[in-house]
Amino acid sequence: MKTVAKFEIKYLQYLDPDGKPVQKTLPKFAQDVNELVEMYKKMSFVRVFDAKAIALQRTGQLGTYASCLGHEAIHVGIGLAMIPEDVFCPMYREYGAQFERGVQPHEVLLFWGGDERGNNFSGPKHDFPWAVPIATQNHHATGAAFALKYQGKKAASVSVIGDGGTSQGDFYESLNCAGAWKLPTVFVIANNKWAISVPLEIQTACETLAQKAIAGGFEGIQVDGNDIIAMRDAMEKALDKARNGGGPTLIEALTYRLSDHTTADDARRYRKEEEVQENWAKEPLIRLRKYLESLGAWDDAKEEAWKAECAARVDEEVQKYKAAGKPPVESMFDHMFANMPEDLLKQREQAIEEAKHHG
Amino acid sequence: MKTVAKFEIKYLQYLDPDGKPVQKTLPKFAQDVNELVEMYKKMSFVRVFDAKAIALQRTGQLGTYASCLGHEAIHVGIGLAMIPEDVFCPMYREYGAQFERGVQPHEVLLFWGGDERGNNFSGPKHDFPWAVPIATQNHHATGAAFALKYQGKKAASVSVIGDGGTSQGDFYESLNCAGAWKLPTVFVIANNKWAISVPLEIQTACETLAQKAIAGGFEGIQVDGNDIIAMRDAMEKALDKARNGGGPTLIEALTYRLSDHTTADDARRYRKEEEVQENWAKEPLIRLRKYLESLGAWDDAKEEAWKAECAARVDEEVQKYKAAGKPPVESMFDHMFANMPEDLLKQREQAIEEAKHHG
Amino acid sequence: MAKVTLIEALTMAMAWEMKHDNSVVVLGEDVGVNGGVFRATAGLQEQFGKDRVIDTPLAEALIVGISIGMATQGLKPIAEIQFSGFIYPAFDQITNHAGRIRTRTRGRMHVPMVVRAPSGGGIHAPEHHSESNEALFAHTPGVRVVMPSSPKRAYGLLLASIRDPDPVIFLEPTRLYRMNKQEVEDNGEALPLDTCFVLREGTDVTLVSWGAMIHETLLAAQEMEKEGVSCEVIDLATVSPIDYETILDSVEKTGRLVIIHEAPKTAGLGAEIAAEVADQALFSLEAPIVRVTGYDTPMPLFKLEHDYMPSVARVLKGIRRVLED
Amino acid sequence: MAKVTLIEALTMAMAWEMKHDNSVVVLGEDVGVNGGVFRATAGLQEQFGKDRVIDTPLAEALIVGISIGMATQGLKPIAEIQFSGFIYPAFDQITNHAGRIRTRTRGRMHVPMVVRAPSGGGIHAPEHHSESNEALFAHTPGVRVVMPSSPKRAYGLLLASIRDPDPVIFLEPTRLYRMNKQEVEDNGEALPLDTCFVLREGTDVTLVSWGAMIHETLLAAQEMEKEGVSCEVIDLATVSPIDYETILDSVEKTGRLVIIHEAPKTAGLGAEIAAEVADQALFSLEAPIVRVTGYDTPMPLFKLEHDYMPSVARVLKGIRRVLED
Ligand SMILES: Cc1ncc(C[n+]2csc(CCOP(=O)(O)OP(=O)(O)O)c2C)c(N)n1
Ligand SMILES: Cc1ncc(C[n+]2csc(CCOP(=O)(O)OP(=O)(O)O)c2C)c(N)n1
Ligand SMILES: [Mg+2]
Ligand SMILES: [Mg+2]
Repeated sequence: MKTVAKFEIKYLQYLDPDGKPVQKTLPKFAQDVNELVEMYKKMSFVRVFDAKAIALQRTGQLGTYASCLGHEAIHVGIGLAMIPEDVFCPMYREYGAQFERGVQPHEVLLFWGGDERGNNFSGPKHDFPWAVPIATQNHHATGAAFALKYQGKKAASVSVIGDGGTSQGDFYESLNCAGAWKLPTVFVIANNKWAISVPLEIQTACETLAQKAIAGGFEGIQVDGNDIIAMRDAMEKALDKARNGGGPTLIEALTYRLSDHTTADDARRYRKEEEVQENWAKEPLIRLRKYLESLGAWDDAKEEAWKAECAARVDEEVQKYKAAGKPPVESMFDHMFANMPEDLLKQREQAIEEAKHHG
Repeated sequence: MKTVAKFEIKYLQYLDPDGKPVQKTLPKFAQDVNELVEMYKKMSFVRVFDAKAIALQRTGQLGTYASCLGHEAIHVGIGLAMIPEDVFCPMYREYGAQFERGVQPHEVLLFWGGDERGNNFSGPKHDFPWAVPIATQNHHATGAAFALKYQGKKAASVSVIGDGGTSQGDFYESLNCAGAWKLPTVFVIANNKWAISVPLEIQTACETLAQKAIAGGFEGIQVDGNDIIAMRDAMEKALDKARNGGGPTLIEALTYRLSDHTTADDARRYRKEEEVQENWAKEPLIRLRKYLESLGAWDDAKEEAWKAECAARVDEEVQKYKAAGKPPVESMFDHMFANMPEDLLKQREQAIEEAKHHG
Repeated sequence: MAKVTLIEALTMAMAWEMKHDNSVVVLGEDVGVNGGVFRATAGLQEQFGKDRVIDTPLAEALIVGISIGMATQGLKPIAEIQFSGFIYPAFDQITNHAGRIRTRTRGRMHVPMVVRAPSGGGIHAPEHHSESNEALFAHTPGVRVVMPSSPKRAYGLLLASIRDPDPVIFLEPTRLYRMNKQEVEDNGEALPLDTCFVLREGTDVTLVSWGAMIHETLLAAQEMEKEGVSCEVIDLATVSPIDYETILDSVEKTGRLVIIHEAPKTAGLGAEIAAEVADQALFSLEAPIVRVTGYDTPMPLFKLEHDYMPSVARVLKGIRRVLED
Repeated sequence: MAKVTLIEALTMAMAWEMKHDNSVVVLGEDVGVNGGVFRATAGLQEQFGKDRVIDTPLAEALIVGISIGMATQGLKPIAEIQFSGFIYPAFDQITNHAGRIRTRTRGRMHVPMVVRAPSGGGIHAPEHHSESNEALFAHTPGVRVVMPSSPKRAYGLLLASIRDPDPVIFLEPTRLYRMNKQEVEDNGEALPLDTCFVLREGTDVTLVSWGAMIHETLLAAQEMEKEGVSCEVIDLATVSPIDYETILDSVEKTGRLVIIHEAPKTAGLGAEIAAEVADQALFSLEAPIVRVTGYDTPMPLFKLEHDYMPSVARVLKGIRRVLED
């Protein structure tokens, strides 16, 4: 039989888990030690925030929370590669990317604290809030990319989805459309090997998730998602391509969910502790820290000082979160429609009345 | 960057458009001239039926009808490769496959004549009726394949979808699941280049549709869908693999929609007559006929005699269709539930009553 | 002024708005060269180009999902779903996103999108081509649902829907697409989305309907007039949120209410109207509230389609029932 | 006899039926080792193996679509949708196929499938985890919709649903999952799917509710009793098709009706019940029919969730309104 099409999937890594460069040259941004230090600090901040959020939940001060432990390189890498004019369409744990875009930590807490005001966040007004229904965000990113192209803006959209999310039809529909229309968009798969309790091998027979791009007719690559240099580099190249009319890219970022799925989950029920331990050896912070230490750019004292600074900043944010209190009951109605229907106004009055009584 | 996965898509053809073999040896079934004659006759019957159905519609004796003109090799090829224990999940124009499975032509007419009794057709009781909502049939085939495997049956399911249908998320979800579970199922894409007025290049950026299988983690091949030998051979191999635990296969069958989309459509509005003419040169009947003629197994006299036989048989079926009349009004209710709810029984009475008056 | 069909009025409205607002784009299956399977977008691609009248891949969740993406970024997409029976894959995007983004973000983002879909039976179409599913969207917070019943109202309501800053599900009665012509001035004037239309004033019975069933409802009202019964006919038009005031005022006047719709009875919109009246105007009622509706079965294939759909005879029977008591 | 929670009763029912019928399989996201995010399927995979308790890929249309495929070929799938707010991608398969295959094929094929989904709010869950969408399925011909409100009824109704030869959407009130324990005999006895349950007899007012709101409804009835008002409390249980007879009999007795549900008001199931009563029993009514429901907004994030859900106070207010007139 004759062959009519051929494909291959490439893999990108700059730093190995021990912090040793595996390529002759690093991307330009990574040749600047100060920049690498900044990148490390950003990841480190996210981790401090994450631990605090979990602590708040454990002490009844926050609702269910989705940790991003282990995903810091992917998220900060995305955030650093994007420009404000780009449109970000997250799933539900990409705080590292969002902080970079101006979202405030207390806004993240508000969201998980059961308060819509968290979705009215700082940063680009056009960025999407967290998308809980898996894979729906891909369509928003595809539509946003169309709008950017239509409006002649030199910008792109970025969506993030999990390994589990790649089983949803929406994901493929968007791949196919973005490919057909050559849209300025980047699809990131944060492949952390688990979808709640379902491991990757139950989710799919595919040897890579990057190869899903072949079904969209465009390029997919696999990246070490624990290597922030690789992640940022891949994102920058993909975004550059997108903003310059080169169409979409799919980036499969390999990582591991070091936390429970959310605080409502107990991963010990379904996965082995050894597997988690093995993956701690590959996590994103330690390798960059080792590399920085090898360059003499980081040490224990700096680490301690930075951690303290993070803790202080996170505490401030926690205070803001707590100070927000309960939103007014009428806010449930006030943003339903620009032009409020009569009957809804009546319901609003009723709800205010009720709240007075059992308030 | 290192390469982590490689794929290629193969193409299968035995007879070229001029009826010349392009491979040294033909599959075993195709070495039997009588069998090839039978195959030709079956395709020819489908074409006679199709023309009659269109004529019925044009004269107000049938509702909207989806022609299968040009698809005869795909459909008859599928039908011949399947065994009764297999489960067939068609879209809406696979009459050639269904006739092979025992569905009667007048049942097809009943369906398009606005009568559910057409779905209560002859042939395997477990075969699905026509699926109008695009791509939903893929899930049924995947579920049926699970059931067959669970029950330890040596059988497989087959679903057919169009080129347009490959844009629907359901299609990919089923590919992924069938791949992950290694299910005994064959996905056929009847790529006839058009989805109503939308040409393939608007539908996708993919150079082949067979490559969509890569997103499911299993084999996809491209077949000349106008070559019934290639089609049947590919189906037999895929079904054999499926029934023996080898998992799913995706077959992209290349053909061309020589008709309007349905009788409600006028393709002249959106596609060039030359394109249609070019594709008439590649259609499935003529090439097999030429090959048979080259073997001395077919000639004009046989053609004429067979056409007359087909016409007679189709006429009988048309009579049966016409004799069916209008179904009783209560049949609208009688199969809603095995255990009929009270209120629905009342509605049934009401409808019978109404029918009496305006009957 | 031209006499146009309902579907021509829709095309006119889209063309007007596209001409005056560059952010309006049309997308869907076969909306381009083909002009839509019903030809609602006929000529638009020629006039406004392929950038603005876009044939999408065949995927309804995608069509509505990307429309949301577009709408939040400054465009005003008009998405066509080929038949309302194929809108279900997009239901998730409509209910979980379109109807919620404004309130979810406390007003930071909003979704000025119209989802058009031909709806209802009576045209001898294949299965799934004759669905009446407005009640599903009416039960969905945050979206408006509009169903026009004449060329004029189609023109004005579609313009209003495109201009509305929130999502509108615009369900078009296929049966009326080409049934009648009406003079429609192509002046870009929208009709309000927060009111019913009283098509006929009357004193004895209130008839509430929408979409294609307005046809049978008006015929029944004419018929009853011959018997000396004066029917008030209200076209809901914006079927969600409902303008209850007009209905309640009418029922208070007539004391009798018949609701007519093509969709299945159970949990249809007729129930909503009856319930609100049974709460707000119970003591004005002089007779039971009667619903004349489709049955709780799928729309059958077309040999039985007319047995399914409420006929003038069934509407008359309903009216006679409320006059009995 | 063991005292069990509602969710334990569900697990018991599935285990019973799996033990006695090899064609029953359980599938969904995280239903295997993890036993479901609420642990409804806890222990089932251990007991019945990976062939029968199956973790699916993350895709709801797939889960329901393949269940239909399985059901037509001799299996009895019990599909779990992780939360009812994620059922929308499967809506197409439910309405266009599950509810139609029997009638479409004139009885040749049928779909003995149960789709289970946790439903309703009140557990401080994230967005989309607290939806009440039973009315959408009630408006869908050909499917049954069941919502249990006690461990006993959960056990008996789930068994009945699994055994029913037609598709059942089985919506489970998460708020009641672990609220109370009740003695439930694990005897494989099903409860009927064609009847409401009168939980409390009364003479002054009829209260109709279902699912988790039964809790507030019963509390309100107790409260009213202190004031000398006797409330009849009806649990709809099978919310579609509805057993109208029990409701009509009750309203004819009491003359007053309050319907309580958590879902949004407009086109909710409360409307259906009110409408049917306003047709069949209008002249028995001594007061307007009152609906006490969720508002026409999405369920807000949890800081406002209790402002959204009908409280005992709101139910009492509703009851007082029908007593006024
Ligand atoms: C449509 C839909 N179905 C189910 C869920 C429930 N759910 C939340 S997260 C999750 C697993 C997601 O896994 P993955 O995509 O790998 O992302 P991860 O959480 O691992 O980052 C599921 C099933 C949901 N949010 N949306
Ligand atoms: C979900 C859904 N959306 C839209 C339609 C309307 N429709 C019927 S056939 C068709 C085109 C199908 O094209 P393709 O899949 O290539 O199959 P073909 O008809 O060419 O064989 C469309 C859009 C439908 N039946 N189902
Ligand atoms: Mg994951
Ligand atoms: Mg096609």
